[in-house]
Amino acid sequence: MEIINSFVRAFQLIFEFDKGVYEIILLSLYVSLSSTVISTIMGVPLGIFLGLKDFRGKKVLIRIIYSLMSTPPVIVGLAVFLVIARKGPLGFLGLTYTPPAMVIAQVVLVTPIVVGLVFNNVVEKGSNIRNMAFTLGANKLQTLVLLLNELRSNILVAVTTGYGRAISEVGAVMIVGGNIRGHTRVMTTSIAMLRSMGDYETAIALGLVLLLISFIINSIIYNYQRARGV
Amino acid sequence: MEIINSFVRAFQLIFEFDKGVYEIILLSLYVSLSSTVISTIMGVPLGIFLGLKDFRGKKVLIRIIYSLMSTPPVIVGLAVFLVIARKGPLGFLGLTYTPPAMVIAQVVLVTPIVVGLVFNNVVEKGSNIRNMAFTLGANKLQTLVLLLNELRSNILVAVTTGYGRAISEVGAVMIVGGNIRGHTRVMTTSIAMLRSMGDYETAIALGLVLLLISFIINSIIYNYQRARGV
Amino acid sequence: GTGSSEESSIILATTTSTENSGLLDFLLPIFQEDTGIEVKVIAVGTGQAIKLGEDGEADVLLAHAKASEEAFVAAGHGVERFDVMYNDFVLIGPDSDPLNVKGLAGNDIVKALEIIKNSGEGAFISRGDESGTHKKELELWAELGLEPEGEWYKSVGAGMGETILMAEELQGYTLTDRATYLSMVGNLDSVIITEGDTKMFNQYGIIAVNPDKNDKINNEGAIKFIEWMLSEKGQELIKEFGVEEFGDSLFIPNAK
Amino acid sequence: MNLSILNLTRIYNDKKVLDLPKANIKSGSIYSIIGPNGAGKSTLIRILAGIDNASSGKVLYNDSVFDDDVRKRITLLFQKPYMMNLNVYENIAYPLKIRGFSKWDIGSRVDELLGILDLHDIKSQRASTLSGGEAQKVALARGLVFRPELVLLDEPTASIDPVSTLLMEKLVTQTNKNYGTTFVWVTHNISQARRTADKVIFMHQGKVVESGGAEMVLKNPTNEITRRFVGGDLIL
Amino acid sequence: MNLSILNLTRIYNDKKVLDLPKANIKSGSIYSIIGPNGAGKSTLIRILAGIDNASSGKVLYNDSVFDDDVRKRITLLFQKPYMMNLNVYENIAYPLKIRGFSKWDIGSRVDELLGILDLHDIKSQRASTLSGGEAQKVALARGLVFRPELVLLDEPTASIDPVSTLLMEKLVTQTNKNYGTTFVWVTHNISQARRTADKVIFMHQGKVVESGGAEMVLKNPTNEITRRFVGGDLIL
Ligand SMILES: Nc1ncnc2c1ncn2[C@@H]1O[C@H](COP(=O)(O)OP(=O)(O)OP(=O)(O)O)[C@@H](O)[C@H]1O
Ligand SMILES: Nc1ncnc2c1ncn2[C@@H]1O[C@H](COP(=O)(O)OP(=O)(O)OP(=O)(O)O)[C@@H](O)[C@H]1O
Ligand SMILES: [Mg+2]
Ligand SMILES: [Mg+2]
Repeated sequence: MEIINSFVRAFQLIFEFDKGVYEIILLSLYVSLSSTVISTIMGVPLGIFLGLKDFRGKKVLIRIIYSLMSTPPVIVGLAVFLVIARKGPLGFLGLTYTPPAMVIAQVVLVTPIVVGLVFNNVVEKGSNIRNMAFTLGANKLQTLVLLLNELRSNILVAVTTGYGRAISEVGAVMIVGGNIRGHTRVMTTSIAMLRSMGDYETAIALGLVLLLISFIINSIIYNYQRARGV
Repeated sequence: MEIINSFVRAFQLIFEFDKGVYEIILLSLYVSLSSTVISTIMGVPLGIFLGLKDFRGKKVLIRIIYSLMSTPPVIVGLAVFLVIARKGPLGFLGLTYTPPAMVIAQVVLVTPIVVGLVFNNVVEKGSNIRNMAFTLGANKLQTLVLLLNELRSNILVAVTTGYGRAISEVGAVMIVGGNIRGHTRVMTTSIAMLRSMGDYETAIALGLVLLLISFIINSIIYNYQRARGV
Repeated sequence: GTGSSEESSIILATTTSTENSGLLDFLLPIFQEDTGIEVKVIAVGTGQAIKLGEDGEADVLLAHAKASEEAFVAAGHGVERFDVMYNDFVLIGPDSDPLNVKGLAGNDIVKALEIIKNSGEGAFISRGDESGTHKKELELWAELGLEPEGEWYKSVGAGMGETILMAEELQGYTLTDRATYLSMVGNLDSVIITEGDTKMFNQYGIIAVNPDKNDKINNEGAIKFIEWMLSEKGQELIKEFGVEEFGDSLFIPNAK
Repeated sequence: MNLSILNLTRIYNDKKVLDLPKANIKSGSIYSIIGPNGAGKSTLIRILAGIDNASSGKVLYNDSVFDDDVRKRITLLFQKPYMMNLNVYENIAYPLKIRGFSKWDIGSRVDELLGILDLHDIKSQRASTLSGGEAQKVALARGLVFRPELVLLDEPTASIDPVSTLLMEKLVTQTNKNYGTTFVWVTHNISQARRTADKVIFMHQGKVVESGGAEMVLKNPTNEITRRFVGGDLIL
Repeated sequence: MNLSILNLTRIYNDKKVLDLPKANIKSGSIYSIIGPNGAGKSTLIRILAGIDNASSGKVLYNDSVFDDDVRKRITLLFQKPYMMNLNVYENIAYPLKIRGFSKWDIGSRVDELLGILDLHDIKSQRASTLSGGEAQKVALARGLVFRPELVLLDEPTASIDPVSTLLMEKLVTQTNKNYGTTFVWVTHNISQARRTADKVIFMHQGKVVESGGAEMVLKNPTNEITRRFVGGDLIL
């Protein structure tokens, strides 16, 4: 029953055009998509590099990255907080309780996931592609572009997984963002707050809105991907 | 500095043999490993099945699974709570605020991750393996065993990613477990609680212990895997 | 009724202040020794604590939002509400007190809030989560006859501890119960700016959840717990708590 | 095993890559399927093996439709064989293992094949590190070890050196003689067809353009396209 | 492009799969490398192409060590070619595209090769769906389209039908004649070596056991093993 009410409430929330809710949804998307994009830009090349190059200490590095995939968001939030806090080394930037801080924290959280998953796919299929590019005369950049193209369905899964982590986590954004109404309140922090206020219905409704958005984003990405013939 | 202190504190925590901390660590491991094992048992065959079979509505199902990878733990916790609550449909089982409830919530959270990642690998490499098994006369079960064996490094990454989610999430276990000291308090809920009390040092120390454990578990798994020659 | 396996334990839904301050850690082992009943503590926001009571997910509530608690009993969710103890709210802020609130307002909390509001550069951090503390804060603004809104007023929707930490980081002011503040004081630079106003009285009540809600509720245990808390021994222990560490009681027992 | 093929087609996008109104495979014979690249040879034998679906039509195996029982008596050697992440010995032993053979039986059968195909030196090597030709030899051994009634071969000697090619051909003809195994063998090597086949099927653009006794098709092709293929200067 | 090979070895685990004290490849010639499966042929040409590392020794390319400049003038056709997830035309055009050729130049060069290899019908087909032989043809076109000075071929006609095999051989000999391209061609097809090669290198167990003019090695092999390979009854 509570669940059914929540569905009804979810649609109300969407069609109600409640400005507050829309702001929250938009900020959520802004923060998670920004951090996913940044993590992708940093993590995909790193994953490819690790997948193709051999060097001393690589094995340990890989295990560290896999371990970082299990870092609790609260810890990431805390670590980032201590760095950007008023008394921290980057305190002069005044980043605490701002959306950029939330993006930074999520980047720290999501990048290991992207690196770890991309790495694994590159180990398997990357060397064939790299060797082909190598023998056809491609330079480093061209090889990278080719790898991105050929592995795009794998990269997409890695990025989707990372995005899933970003949009759904609450621990990190809560600490560095502070859930300030009208400033840094996002869907997950709202959900946590509503929950702690005992308003399960609206909490679940917001959760459903979030899932709906994820579904739409996934559908867009996979349609685009299929249109390119994968 | 705070970070350095935390490292010191982390080692103290480990060697201090504080019974309370050990209980918390053990319960964390018990809950996350149980839920990962259950998610693996359910999710791996499902991912393999989805990767090999074609049926109507499969595409939508896949997108739903990818979307479920982005479900906020708080929502999963809440949904599970409403089902197992005293007045919920499974209330008679008396599961609220018990470790089994935490396992259930994490299974709901982790299974889509395992299914989604396994699915993707099976789509790519599964049909070659399946075809070979098919032509050599393997039955369904033997084919499944073979797929598990041949794809074990991919499955391992999927399971590691799922485990990473389980051990690090706080939203779901907090709601269904309640962070009851001596009963359902785990590392992440302790960390969240310590953090909200401003005790950053112990919070980070516990976080480091958690990462160390993840690192050890990863190393064991990957050594085992390498011993089998992958 | 109660299942035999549940007889030895009850679920207490309470606000974070009672758990984080260490009061329950102090009391509950003694209670268990006396009665054999184990108390499982779910420390959540006041809103959720009351919701857990309404849904029959907890056996007994210990909260500090008198109006909501009375409404809870009036609606039949609880049996009866008893006063247990009180502490008080304090306004905390940066050590430097840049707005000189302390100097200008003395112990007048309403005046203090007015100064913060009018300064144009101060920051007030509100819990914004409909907790007991938040409701108290709204009462005080209502007395000033104004709606707190604007850049200076940050509604953070968080627990007490987190709100204090944010005030500390933002060099702002916030209203907190004394127990939570004292339990965190070692990790803080913020100091008490305003205290002692009679308006800042913070009453805790205890209520047994209506056992008719479902057959899992351990009403017997809940009643034993309430009786114990209200007993001379319970009240004495509450008074004792904190004296050693902070030099003064954190909670003042006042059962009738 | 007798096969009868009826109205079999396979369509990709809008391209009909296979179109066989009627064809038969007679038990106990060795068939060579030859024809240009893209003629539909692999497509045909993949459908016969049950790992690809026809767009229409049907195939009967000893008058029965494809089922699990039929499947276990057939095997297919792929153009690009998949090697399990095990060593060579274990790869070859696999079909026997899943059929519950004893360790001793497995050992003797596998050793026999290792000997015939000259694979003893690499029997403990991880199969994924094999050279191209080595992998094809292992795949042949793995396919024959459980003595299927029908063996479908997709260019099994494409990367095999001449000496080993003869070994493999001998293994196939011997197996055919000893156990009455039916072989359907896709090859681009006309001399190989000559050496091994009882019957030859020539395919072109999805159709069978000529078929019959090996002597007849290879020596006196009636069809123009076949002639171009098997004509003197093309016996490579 | 002249190659000089000095003390080249490759060791896997404890097995020396390649061991060449000294060898030379002369610019403008076509070399056939023949020898049994596992002889180290693929290993050798992968090292020459720079995609595998020797365990010891070195190779000089026109007296220079392998560097980016050398690399861009060499290509290698793999035993199992990788096809990009693009169509056939785009696969062949790729090496020109990354070299910044104009659309028009790309079009004319690619079309020419599509014509020579009879690939026009499938030029818009996604390369991952090609038949085994079609993929090898496309890989050859892709390797030659940018006119490298040295082309290393690893059994490029293994899955090719006889008619197309002749087309490909002709393309190689023509390219050699027109542009002076050096070819090092691994094959198991002795007649193919006879038809195309200026020089033949015979490998066995990682070593060169015989090499020299094609006529000489193939007609009058001095070595016993070579004789077994190229002897009359083995011209398959
Ligand atoms: N998925 C696909 N989509 C489109 N066309 C396909 C697909 N798969 C195969 N084809 C086409 O079907 C035709 C027949 O392919 P098949 O693999 O059966 O040829 P083949 O006779 O085995 O050729 P080869 O001798 O080169 O192995 C080829 O032209 C191929 O390009
Ligand atoms: N990673 C590896 N580990 C162990 N042995 C290997 C590895 N890679 C190759 N080899 C071995 O090295 C030897 C030479 O392999 P190579 O691929 O060069 O042979 P080849 O002459 O090309 O054979 P083919 O004609 O079958 O293609 C083979 O015996 C092979 O099994
Ligand atoms: Mg084929
Ligand atoms: Mg080779």
